[in-house]
Amino acid sequence: MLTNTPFSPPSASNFAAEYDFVFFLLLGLTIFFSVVVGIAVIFFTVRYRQGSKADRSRPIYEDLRLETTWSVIPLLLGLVMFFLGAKVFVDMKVPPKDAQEIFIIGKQWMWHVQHSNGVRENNTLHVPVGKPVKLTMISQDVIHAFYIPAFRVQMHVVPGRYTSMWFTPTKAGKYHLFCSMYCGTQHSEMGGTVVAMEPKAWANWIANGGESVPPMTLEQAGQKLYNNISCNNCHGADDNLRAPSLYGIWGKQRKLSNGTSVVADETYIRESILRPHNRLSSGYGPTMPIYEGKITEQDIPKLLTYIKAIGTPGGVPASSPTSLDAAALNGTGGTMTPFASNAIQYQENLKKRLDATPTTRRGNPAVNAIAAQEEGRQ
Amino acid sequence: MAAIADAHGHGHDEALHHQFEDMDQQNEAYLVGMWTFLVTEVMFFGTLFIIYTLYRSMYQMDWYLAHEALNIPMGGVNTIILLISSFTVAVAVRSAQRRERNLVLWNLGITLVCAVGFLGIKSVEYMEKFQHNLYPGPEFGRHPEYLHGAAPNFAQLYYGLYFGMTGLHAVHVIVGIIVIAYLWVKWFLNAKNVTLDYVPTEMVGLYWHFVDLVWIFLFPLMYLMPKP
Amino acid sequence: MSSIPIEKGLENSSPHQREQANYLTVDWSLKSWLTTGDHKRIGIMYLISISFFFLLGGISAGLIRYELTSPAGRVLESETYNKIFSAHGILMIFTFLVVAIPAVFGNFLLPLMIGARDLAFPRLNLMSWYLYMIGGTLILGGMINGGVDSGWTFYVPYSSMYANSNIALVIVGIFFGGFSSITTGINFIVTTHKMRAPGMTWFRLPLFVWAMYATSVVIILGTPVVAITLLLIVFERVFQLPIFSPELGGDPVLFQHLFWFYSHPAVYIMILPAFGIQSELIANFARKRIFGYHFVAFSTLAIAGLGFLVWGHHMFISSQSMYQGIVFSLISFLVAVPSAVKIFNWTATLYKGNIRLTSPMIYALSFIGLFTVGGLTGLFLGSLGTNVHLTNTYFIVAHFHYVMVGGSLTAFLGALHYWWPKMTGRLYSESLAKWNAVLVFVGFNLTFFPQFVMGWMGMPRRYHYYYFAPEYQPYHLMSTAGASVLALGLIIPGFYLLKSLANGPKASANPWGAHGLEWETASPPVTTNFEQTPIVMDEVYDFDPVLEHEQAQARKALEPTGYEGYEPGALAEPKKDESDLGGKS
Amino acid sequence: MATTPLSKAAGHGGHHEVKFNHLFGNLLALMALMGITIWASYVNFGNSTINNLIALLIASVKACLVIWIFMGVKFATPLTRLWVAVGFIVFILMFGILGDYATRRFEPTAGWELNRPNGGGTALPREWPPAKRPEQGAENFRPRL
Repeated sequence: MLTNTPFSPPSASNFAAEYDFVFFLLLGLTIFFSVVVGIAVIFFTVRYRQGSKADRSRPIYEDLRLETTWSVIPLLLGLVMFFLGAKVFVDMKVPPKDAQEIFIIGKQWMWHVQHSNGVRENNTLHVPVGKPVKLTMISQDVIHAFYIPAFRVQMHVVPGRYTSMWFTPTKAGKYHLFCSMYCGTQHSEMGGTVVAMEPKAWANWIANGGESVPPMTLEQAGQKLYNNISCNNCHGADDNLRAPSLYGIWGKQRKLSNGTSVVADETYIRESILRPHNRLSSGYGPTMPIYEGKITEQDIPKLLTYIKAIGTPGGVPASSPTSLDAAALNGTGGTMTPFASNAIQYQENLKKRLDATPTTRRGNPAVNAIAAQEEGRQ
Repeated sequence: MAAIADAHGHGHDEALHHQFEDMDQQNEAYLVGMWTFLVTEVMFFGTLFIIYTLYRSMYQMDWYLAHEALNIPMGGVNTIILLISSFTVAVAVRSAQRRERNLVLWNLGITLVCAVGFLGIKSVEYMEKFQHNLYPGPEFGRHPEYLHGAAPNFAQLYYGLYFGMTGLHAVHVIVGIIVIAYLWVKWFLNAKNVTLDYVPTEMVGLYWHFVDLVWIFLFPLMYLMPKP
Repeated sequence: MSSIPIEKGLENSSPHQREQANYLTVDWSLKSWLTTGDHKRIGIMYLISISFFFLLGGISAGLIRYELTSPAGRVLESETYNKIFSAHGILMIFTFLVVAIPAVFGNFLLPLMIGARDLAFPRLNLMSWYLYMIGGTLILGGMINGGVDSGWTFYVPYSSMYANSNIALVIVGIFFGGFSSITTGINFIVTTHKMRAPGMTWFRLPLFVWAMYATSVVIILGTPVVAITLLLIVFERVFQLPIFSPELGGDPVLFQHLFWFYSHPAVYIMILPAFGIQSELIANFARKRIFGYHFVAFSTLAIAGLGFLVWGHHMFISSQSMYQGIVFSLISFLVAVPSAVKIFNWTATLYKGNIRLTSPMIYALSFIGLFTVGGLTGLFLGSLGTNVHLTNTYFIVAHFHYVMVGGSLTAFLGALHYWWPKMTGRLYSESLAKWNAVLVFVGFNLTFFPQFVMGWMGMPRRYHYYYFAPEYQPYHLMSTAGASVLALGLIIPGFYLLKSLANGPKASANPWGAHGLEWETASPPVTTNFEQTPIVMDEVYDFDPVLEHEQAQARKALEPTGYEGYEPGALAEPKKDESDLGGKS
Repeated sequence: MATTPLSKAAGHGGHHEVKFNHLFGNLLALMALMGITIWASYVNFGNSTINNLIALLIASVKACLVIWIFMGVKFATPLTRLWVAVGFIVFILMFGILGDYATRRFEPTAGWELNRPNGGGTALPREWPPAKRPEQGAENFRPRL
């Protein structure tokens, strides 16, 4: 199709063809109507210019049939276009079950990526061709938007809530990654590259830790962190007096102490780690320590992955094919470095590596004060 | 729009502005104008009510607990005060139509007293909240006992809206006091543009009724939450 | 249109006395201007002030275009660039587009068109100008003192918690500007309802009045929402009163809902008046009653009403619920229909007309073309799937510039040229104006068409640098080249219009031979608009193309040289007794 | 002149004088309704939604009384009534914003079908292919909805 013209962005995902069809259909409509209206205007202007000898007898001023015609035809065309567009949109909104989950954390002004096997990267995203990828995204400060033109996908990355999008890359190559929602001074430089790799190459890449050596898979790191920050002291295999068990809760409806209920999704669990007292599980008191300010946004995906693993009945084991780590794809098994000696060391290392471009919340004393106040409350 | 030419010829229409043909047209123009202004006010407060509805549906329990710190008797007394003042304004408008100057002065006077009384009680309430560190900001929740067990974050959201909505309402009350006082002075001085024409009084009345209207919703929503 | 002759009672006066009677020359002192209640003077004051803000907005646009010619920027820091593009958006939207046509032409023409002596509340009208000036001054003050770098959309939490610029002051300025809009809206609504001359029924109203009415409804219903929403940001920045803060459980997306609840209708505040002007220009220069008057009038109201139901189509990818997105997309396609109806009706009006290609008409015709493209590309963004890729890119920038600049600004220029003789009593050089109109059209397309391609290729908006994606540079270069042409086209009218004030020929009451009450009074009008309240006896746009064609042929034989573009014989003041020839039986 | 009641002087019935008893009766009604609101807020109806509805209903009735009698809409022209209505209608329209929040929880999410409380059905009926893996690199292998 027209997608290979120099005026088009590369088409490199499963959405590109579906999307481009709607786009070019709309483009055709646009050109058609513009040309029809343009020609009519020029033709009438020339023919009925003042002083021309054209016949002006019996002019029409109202014509219900004509009005109805040109109301109904655009309406019908519009409905067709609406339907086609909505279909693409719904496709984009419904990720397949076996999608490889990757966590994206946006902050002023960089993207941080966490793969399920623990590989982290900044401002680049390596994805395998032919494999659905689901991005679970959150922002640590302001609203960003994750935009890959070649994949025709774009989604806001909102603070305080996980948003998601998915795609299946179809063509290997390097593509632009942009932050498309204005986010502050260096907005235009918040971006990087999406590298779509052949599955073999990708498996190699991720097994060798990408550009950094992965200490452990995301789930293992989550388990370690879970124990290190003492979640396991209270949240055991069964509900106890102090805390509800986290086994089997993922995606379940949870009764809250205030009578309402909520689905235990990423957003809720994140909220319960950071500010547990806001939404207490039914039957439990506000005894859990507040972790806001104590663990970083980058740590939360680890805990989430772990809680998801233990929270899904039948359990998705950490190295199962669905979580698609290196071992599953190239059949050799990834190399893991020894676990970090202790949690403090681990967190410090993490901080050093990840906060290469630290974000300061400038300007607003309120926010700093709220943070300080939260600390003071401990 | 019956009269076409010679609109200024009517002897009795000293209060008629040059752009209108007759008093009838002028009066309705002013009333419709006032109502369109009140429409903007409805949307203005309406936005806050939308925000309130959303957050309250999200954080019912915490808001219920947070609202327990409010002083219901004071809110109730304020409601009574506003209802009475609304009544006196309505009577003042009626008296203005009948050109009973003394009655207008008395009723507007009572309204003024009520309005100032409302603000007085409101400021006592505010003082109490400030002493209990219940105003949004870094100091919020310094005294957790006044949160009645509500999650501090959501309670802060509640008090953000509480101060936002009642504060904006109070600003409207202050504007009302200024306008009513101005009108009172005009009546006191027997100024022709109010004594010959009841519409200025009626417009002030409409404004004051609207202030009352907002409070009619604010009071149950802010003070009288049921336990979820 | 038959009405009581206007200059009755003045026919024996000397030309000098007659000149004194008009609204411009009735008093020369500055105080008389600053305390005037005259809607025409307030319109002129608005014209001067919005021109100033437009100039500032235009300069910032020029800076943006110059900066983007290089992938690594030319002269600005990123922070400055962000402040410049925010300034461009805020100035152009809040101090120019929302205000321009209603406050200048609505103010000036609405009472004239319906045969009223003034707007219903002249002092409120003056207050609205002062509110506008206070607002504009605060906005400028904020931009000079610290700047504002959040874009005109002020998305939280960036604007409320992270931005380190003077957002609070600018928002307070916008708040004042909003109240200026509201007072104008109230005034127009009441005037349209209550001040129509006898015989001026609803369906004899010129379509511009319909458009102003619909606009006013949108203004008074929408503006308070954005006013309070933006004010909440100020509260958060100044008093730490949190409403949208995600830390406290607030939802930043709620801000977007409330913001677009106004800001989508605000698009109609900007474009509906342009529709009104468009109808006037097309009808009067095709010299034919507008095709489907009722349809055009009702589609205006339909757009205003439906405009309140589509705010969510700005938020398809902002993590709004998918179902809500689908509903909004559907309604967005519905709202496209009344706009399409208007386009077709204007085109159909040309059929069997008696078209004079004057400068306002060239603007009107280019409006049809540009708005068609602007409206149709809106479908790309209203369609859910295509929106995902195109939103937040230059495609959307191009789309709304086609609607706002190609629509509103073109209509504004057309209106300025059309009613300039009425407002000032002077004629400008029509041939220069014609060429300039063509220049604007060419420059505009050159500027914004490449941006469609660029957006389709994925260039995000509000980017300062694109050194990592240099493939976009050719389009930026084209766009900047076009922008300089467009800038030229916007500067030239300033010169010839001002020159006409100094030494342009004096205009007669009806230099275009147009139809409508405003052309029945002197140019410039007297202070009370009409010596006596007119009685409207005939329909609006009551032209007869066939008869006019014959008349024109006959006149051509009599006086072959008219002042180009203007109705021959209706040109200059001295031929007073002949000035009725222009167009009416 | 100044002694004539304005209504007679204008001679057109552009406004209507409200009876004093009318106003006073209205005040009493408002007071009574306020009392009921406070009382009702302390009664346990078993579900707080009922309390909320009662409170809002009473507030709406009170608002209508104020608008109808105190603000004189009872005697106003149709034009005025139109504008009274418009504001409240558009205000109610604004509640459409809440539709977003009401439907958000039904967003389709991958992999939770089995754990959903409603027995595995997601918001949208979906069928997933058997575990057969499609050819790598094939476009659009995902089944249509």
